[in-house]
This record gives sequence, C-alpha cells and structure tokens, in this order.
Amino acid sequence: MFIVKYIKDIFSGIKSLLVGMRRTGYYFTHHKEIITEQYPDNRDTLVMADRFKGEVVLIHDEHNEHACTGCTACELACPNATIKIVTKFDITPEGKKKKAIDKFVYHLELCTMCNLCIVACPTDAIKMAQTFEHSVYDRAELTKILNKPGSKIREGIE
Amino acid sequence: MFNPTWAMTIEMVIAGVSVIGLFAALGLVLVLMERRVAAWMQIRLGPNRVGPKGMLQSLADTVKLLVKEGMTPDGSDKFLFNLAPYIAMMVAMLLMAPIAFAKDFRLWDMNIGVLYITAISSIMVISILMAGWASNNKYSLMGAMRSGAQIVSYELSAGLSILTIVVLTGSLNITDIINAQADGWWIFKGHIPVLISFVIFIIAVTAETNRAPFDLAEAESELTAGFHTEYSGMKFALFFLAEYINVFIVCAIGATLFLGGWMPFHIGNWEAFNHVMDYIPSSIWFFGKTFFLIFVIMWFRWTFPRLRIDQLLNLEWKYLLPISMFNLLLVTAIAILKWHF
Amino acid sequence: MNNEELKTKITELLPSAIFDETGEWLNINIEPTDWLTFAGKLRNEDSLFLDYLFCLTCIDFKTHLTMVYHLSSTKFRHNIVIKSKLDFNNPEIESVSHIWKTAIFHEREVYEMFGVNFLNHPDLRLLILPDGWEGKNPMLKNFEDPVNMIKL
Amino acid sequence: MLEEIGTTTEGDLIINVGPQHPATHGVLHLVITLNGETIKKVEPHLGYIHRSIEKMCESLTYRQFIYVTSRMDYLSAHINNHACALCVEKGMQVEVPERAQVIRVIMDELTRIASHELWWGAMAMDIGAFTPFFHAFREREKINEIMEETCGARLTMNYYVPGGLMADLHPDFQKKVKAFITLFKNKIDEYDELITGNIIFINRMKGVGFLSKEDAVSFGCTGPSGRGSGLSCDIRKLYPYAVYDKVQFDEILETDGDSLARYMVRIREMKQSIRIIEQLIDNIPEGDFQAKTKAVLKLPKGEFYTRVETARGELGVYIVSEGATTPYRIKFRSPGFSNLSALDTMARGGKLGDLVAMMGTLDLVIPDIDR
Repeated sequence: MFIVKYIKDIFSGIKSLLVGMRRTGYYFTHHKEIITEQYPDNRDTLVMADRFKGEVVLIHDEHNEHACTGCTACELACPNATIKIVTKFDITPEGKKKKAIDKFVYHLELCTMCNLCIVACPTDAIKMAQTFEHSVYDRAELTKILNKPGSKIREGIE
Repeated sequence: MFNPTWAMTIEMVIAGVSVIGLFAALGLVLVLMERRVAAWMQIRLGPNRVGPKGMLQSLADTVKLLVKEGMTPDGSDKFLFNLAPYIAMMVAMLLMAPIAFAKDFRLWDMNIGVLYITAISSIMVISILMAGWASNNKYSLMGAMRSGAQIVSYELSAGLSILTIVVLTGSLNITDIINAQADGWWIFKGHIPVLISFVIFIIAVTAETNRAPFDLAEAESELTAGFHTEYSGMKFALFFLAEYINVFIVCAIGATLFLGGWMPFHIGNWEAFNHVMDYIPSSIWFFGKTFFLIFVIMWFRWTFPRLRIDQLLNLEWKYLLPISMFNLLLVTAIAILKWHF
Repeated sequence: MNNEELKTKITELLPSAIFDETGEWLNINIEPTDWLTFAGKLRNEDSLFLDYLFCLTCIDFKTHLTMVYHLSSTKFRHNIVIKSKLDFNNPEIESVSHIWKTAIFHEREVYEMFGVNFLNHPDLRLLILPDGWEGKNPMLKNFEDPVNMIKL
Repeated sequence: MLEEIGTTTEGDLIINVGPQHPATHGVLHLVITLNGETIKKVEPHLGYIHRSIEKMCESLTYRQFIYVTSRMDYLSAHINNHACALCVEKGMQVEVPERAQVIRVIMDELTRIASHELWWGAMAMDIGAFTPFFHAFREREKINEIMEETCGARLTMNYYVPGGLMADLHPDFQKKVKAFITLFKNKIDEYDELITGNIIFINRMKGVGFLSKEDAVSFGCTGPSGRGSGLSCDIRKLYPYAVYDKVQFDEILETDGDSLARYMVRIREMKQSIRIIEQLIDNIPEGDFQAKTKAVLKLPKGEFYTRVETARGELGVYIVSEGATTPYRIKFRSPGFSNLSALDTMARGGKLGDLVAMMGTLDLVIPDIDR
C-alpha cells in the first residue's frame, strides 16, 4: 500500500535521525570524552615520543667533545642537501695534520626529517632531537651550525 | 512639557535602544552558545582563551569584525550590495515587535501579531536575493536562488502549522494565544495533531532561517559561503547577526504558540507544585523555552548532513505540506468538536 | 594464459611483433604505425581480453622515445607490456583513448611532459602545465629550467 | 579562455570549483558547466601542486628516493614507501626478512585505516555534517601516536628502506595496537549511528555518481572506487606481496556503483584491515628487521614494475634502470589520477551538491593526482 509505505518511510527516517541525535547528545552531556589537548598550556607535561624526528643535533658530551670525523657520509646521504660539512686540518701534538670539522652546517628549512643521515653516520655522532617548535621570524635563523664553538672530536674516534 | 507626543517619542527611543541592546546581547550569547554546543558535540572544549571560560570570545570576534575592512567588490551593484545586510537586520528588528518577553511585557500588542510575523519574515528572502544578485558572483547567485526557493516553499508549512494554533485559539493576537494556554500548553492540550504541527514547525523554521541541515544558501562545501561569499567586515557581521536573531525569533514564536510563552508549567490539580512554578519569573519561563528550542535547532545543525536542493523541495512538497494540510483539517475538527482539553 | 600461449596468440594478430621476456611480464615491441589496429585487437579478442590499461608512460632514451603500455586482463589476469619506439624529433603515435578511456588523461600527461603527439586524441591540451606553457617538455632528459632551478 | 569568464553560447553557467574551494581538499581545479543546478560537464585542471616527483627521483639514489614518495599520497605514505621498497628489492633480488614483512603489512593496514578515517570525516564534512570529522580524528590520532612512537613521524614516516625497515618496533607497539583495536571496535558503530544509517545521508548518496563496471575498468578506477562498481581489483588478493597471501581477509565488493557503494566498501574495508592486524599482531616473528644490503645500491639494467594496493587504489612503481645508482626513469601510476578521470562521466546529469558527494567518495588526494 502506498500510504503504509509513505508512513513507514517517515517513521524510519525520523528514527534514523533520532539515533544520530542521541549520539551527539551523549557527547554533549559527557564531557569526560573530550579529547583535545590544551597545547601551549601543557608544555611542561608534554612528552614527545623518543623517536620523534624534530631536528638533527650533533651530540656533545660534558667535555664539549663530539664524535664527528667529518667523513661527509651524512652529507651524501641527504636527499635535500640539508647538511654541509666544512672541514679543516688540525695539527695533532705529534705534528701530523688531521682532518676535522670546522663547521657542521645544517639547513633546518630544507630538512624533511627523513632520518637518512642518522642511519648513514658511522660514528653515531648525530641524532634526532625531539624539539618541534621551530618557528622563527627570520629564515636565516634556521641555518644552524651544529658543532659548538671550541668543541673537538672525542679521543679514539676514527 | 510632558505632552503625549514627547512621551511617545521617549518611549520609542527607549524601545529602540533596548531592542538594539537586546540584539547585541543575543548575538553575543547565541554565537557563544553555538560554538559551545558545537564543541561539546564534537568532543572538544570550544572557546576557552578570551575571558573566563571563553565567555568574551564573541566580544572579541565582534571587535575583529568591526575593525575589518568591509569590502565592496568592483563588479557588484554597490547600492544593493550595501543595502542588503541592513534589510536583513531591519527584518529581524521588526519581528521583535509583537513578541511577549514576559507577562505584560511586549513592544507592541497588536491584534494581528501572528499574521504580522508571517508577513514580515517573508521579507527576509528579499535581502538574501538582493545580496546574491548584487555580489556579481556565481556562487552568491546560486545560493540566493536556492534560498529563495527554499524560504518560499517552507513558509507554507510553517504558516500552516502556525495556523493550527490560530484555529484552536480563535485569535491572531499573541496575548490571547498565551492566555489560552493558562490551563496547559497547546502541545499538551492539543493531542497528537498539535505535536505533529510542532515538529513540522521546527523543521520548517530551521529551513526558513537557512540553518543546517537546510543551509543550502550557504552550503559551505558546495558554494563556499553562498549568498554572503563577497561580504566581509561589519556587513558580513550583520548577516551573521540577523541569522541568529532570526533563529531566536522563530524559536520565541514556537515557544509562544506551542509551549505557552511566559506561562509557567502547571500540572492539573497539583496546587503546591503549581505555586512553586508560579514563583519562577515569567521572563525566565519565556527565555528558558526559547533557548531550549534554539538548542534543539543547534543540535540538528551539528548532527545532520545537508540535504540536496531537490530533496529539500521534495521534503516540503511531498511530505511536510500534505501532512500539515491534513493535520490542519484534523485540528479544525478537534476545535469544532471541542475535543481538546 | 602463460607467456607461450600469449606469444602464439599475439603472433597471429601481429606477425611483426618482437618479443622480449627479460622482464617480469611479456614485452612486445611493435612499430608505432601498427599500434591502433593492434590495440583494438588486444582489447576485443576474446581469448586475450586486455581491458585494463594500468600504466601508460613514455621513456626518453635521448636518441629515441619509447612509449610503454602495461595491459592487464580483469578476466584472465594476464599482463603484457607493449613498447613502441618513437622518433625523437617528431614523436607521433595513434591515441588509444577510445579503447581505454584512462588513456585520455595519461596521454595528455605524456603529451605535455614528453611532447608526444597523439593522433586523433579527442582533447589533446595541457593538463598539468600552466596554460600558455612555452619551451621544452619538462620530463625530457635535456630539459633544464633556468628560472626555477634551485642551486645550493 | 573567454568561456571561463561567464557562460557558454548555450547559456550554461560555467563555475570554477577550486583551486581554492572547501570541497576539493587541496588545489584541485574543476571547471564545471552547469545548467541551473544540473552538471553538464566537469573538466579538471591539474598541476597546482605538481612537484614533478618523477623527475626529482631521477637525481636521487635508491635509498633517497623512497622518502619523496611519502609526499605523493601523504595519507598512505607507508604504502607508497612499501611500493618503492618492493620495486628496489625486486631489482636487487634481496630477500626481506619475515619480521620486516609482517611489520610492513601491519603498518600498511594501520595506514589504510587512518586514511579511511580521515576520508570518512572529510567526506561527512563535504556533505554538511561537521561533527563526524572530529570523531574520526579521535581514532586516527591513536594511529598517529603509534606511528610517532615507532617511526618518529606522524604523516610522512619514511620507515621503510630497501631490504627492510629503518628501525625495529618500539617495545610498546603491540600493546598500543591492541588497545587501538579495542577502541576502534567500540567506536565503529558510532559511525553507523552518525552517518551510515542517517536518512539524509543515504538519500544524498544513493544512486549518485553512478560508475558502471565497464567504465571503471576502462578508466582504470581502482581501490574502493573500482570495487564499489563490482570490479575485483584488490592487488593484495590478486597479486599478493609481503605476507598478504598468508593472512585471511575478504576483498570487499559492492555492485551498485554509486556513491553509497563506494562508501560502504571503505567502511567494510576498515573492518577487514582490523582483521588482518589482529591475525598478525601476536605473530610477529623474531629475527632481523633489515636484510644486509650494500651501502650504495645499484639496480641491474632493466625494468621493474611493482603494484601495491594503497588506500586509494592501485599504485604502480615503474623503474627503468641503466645500472646506475639512480633510476633512469621512474613512473608512478597513481590511483588518484585515474580515478579522477572518471569524474566527468560520473558527474554528468547530477546536481552540484552531488559533485561534492562524488568527490568525497572518490577520495581524491591532490598531491597524489599531481605528483
């Protein structure tokens, strides 16, 4: 019957709408379900995952020493030419010339956090830091020199 | 000094100022309410930055809209483009007149209040069409055309469901309608037919105020922003405000006609209960009912997907209109046979 | 069908086809002039029914261009690869967009990226490059973009 | 073009949807010819986000080029990387350890669920329901957390390398994935309550954007878009890679060919992905996560083609090698590009509102189309 179908349609339609309204009504009254994080407010308690890829840093120990030999493996591994290593020659106490890094230039603005440089590094001198608030007012600030002033290579690293 | 002309003038100024004040206050409250309702339904917190618990968020928005440049596009019909938001606003203001906000408190007690409201609210479509046409933007024009078709058709079923109450009360005067509900609201007194007409009324006014799921005139994902695509700054804010005021007004009318306006909730012979209810001020009853209806309309918006234009018109002409016509017949029979309580 | 059966069947359809089985699938080298009639046969022959053109591309070998068509059958699940050498200076081949509609877009892409002229294509216009693009076709090996090249 | 300014000679309205438009979710540009509200023609204009990844890859080594492909279809980054890794492995004839294969499949399926979640929310938003978007993100966020913990990134992970994985799983991985499965199973019914059963939604979707099986094959529509038309095209079933031949799952087919069918395919596919993960999560074999490979990879002279099933359809990676450390020519057969080409056929005769539903259910990711 046409009329029966017509009325059935109306009621099934209204029912389907009410089911949806019940669901949103549930969330309207149950505030425990709220999932948003209050980001700048929770900075103190915010913990990023250990492996989060934020930016490349050169690891320095307490004696201001790093493990980078300047082999440029990371520079070659980088797909975007993010890393540029400028080397110099140090004079060792024995009077020999030894290659060492002068500047470890890192272009954060070009980096895509692909992790290939970390994998490529033979001496585990660099790692990914968990920082993520990278915004600055001038693009030039994103070009970083990773080796700290006065730092030198750790003993025993070839 | 105090002749009647002066008194009249002062009265009108007071009324005007209070209406504008009510407008501003309502706009702020409703926008905040909408955002809060949306946020909670979407498992978020909503505005919580400006002021305590984000209470001043809509104030901040208003300031932003006020200082924003109100651009008029080059190819637009400048006169109509600038006129349209004011017409939308004026319509919203005019609709305020016959509404009873509390016991014996209304701007204009006229004997054709219901007719006045249905007549004035139809003018709203003109401002939308004007805005859409004058913008010289295809999206705007399509939005306006959709809106025209939509408002004209949904006015029918909204009018018919209002008519059921008029039939039951036998008066077009809003005061009479409220007084007729002293012994119970129409939604309880009028059996199922009034309930049906109440549901139809809510659906129809949701469509008439261009709210989701009937927001085809704006249809963000289809027409970017529909008829107010080209508007910015305060001119946009006027449209925005007019939409919320319209929602308030249609809900106020719904509360007046079906839920007894400022009449408190009474149950038969429970004298004690009825007395407690009488202690609650009538304005609170009115605003409580109105805001409940507004909440329902917001609830619709944040739950349902949007209809397509042909489905929208199908719903009106194939479902709502026949049902409300049949319903009106039933109500008339009830009124004649005095079957209602 | 396995490769041997495909080979006999295809030799029937096009005696001049040269087969190459070094890759994963059967490679068939054909002359560009044979392509249109051969393609129609591949699509409509009941025992082959290669109705799904899943990859259409072009390779620039500096001396010549090679059109590569990867075809598959949704009924028999066999795949073949058709290759056709084009002249580098005047690359031209018949369009197959009426046989496999996906070729409409893919051929437009190859047209703008490699400059291959598809004869009888319904709508051979630039698809990805901006309107009014002048100069070389970007995917060719000898393309160099003097403006947008990033030098580090 | 003069036509694009106003109307055609027949008096039809020409509308530009995009490059900036809320429904295109990216920089897709569609020129639409309208007669009233009825669509007469849809003409896509592409290239606004074309980065020429194929040309870029010609100058990157086989280790480096994988990360670029995450940027094609960024919602199924893992699966894109998988395709490239498989292709390089096929060329080098490296045997990938069982453990790496299983982890890859789990990651792929998680990516697929995440992608479908986002699609669900975005599609619901397209047709006017805003709330589902946030509900979908709640579940997607859990997957992103899992990804972040193990792969170190949330969207473009670059976790696969030729020969296996970049790092081993995080110790919490299994626990978290199981927690996600429980959460997802609880919440999937809400999707039906909010959208699937909704009368307005069904009316918006049913019979909209019809694509016949013949057209789907001819246009090369794959993935859920093709399976909604009854075209069996799940590469995981037809040409199994990794450990897909060892797990039980169904290929979802709907025969209606309309938007509702495509919608249902994706919703049901999510449940199948959960099924695959459930089978594998407790059975990750011990062993290496990476095969021994040389520091500098070289592919022998030849041509290599791999097909994988991304969340959007069949992704083909075609590498032509001349024996060098970089590919000579690389071609990505992206699913979005072929799926988009069917839009014109689907949309003709529909309403403007239908176009949004069609674009929503085709699940277009613009960088995937432009590459």
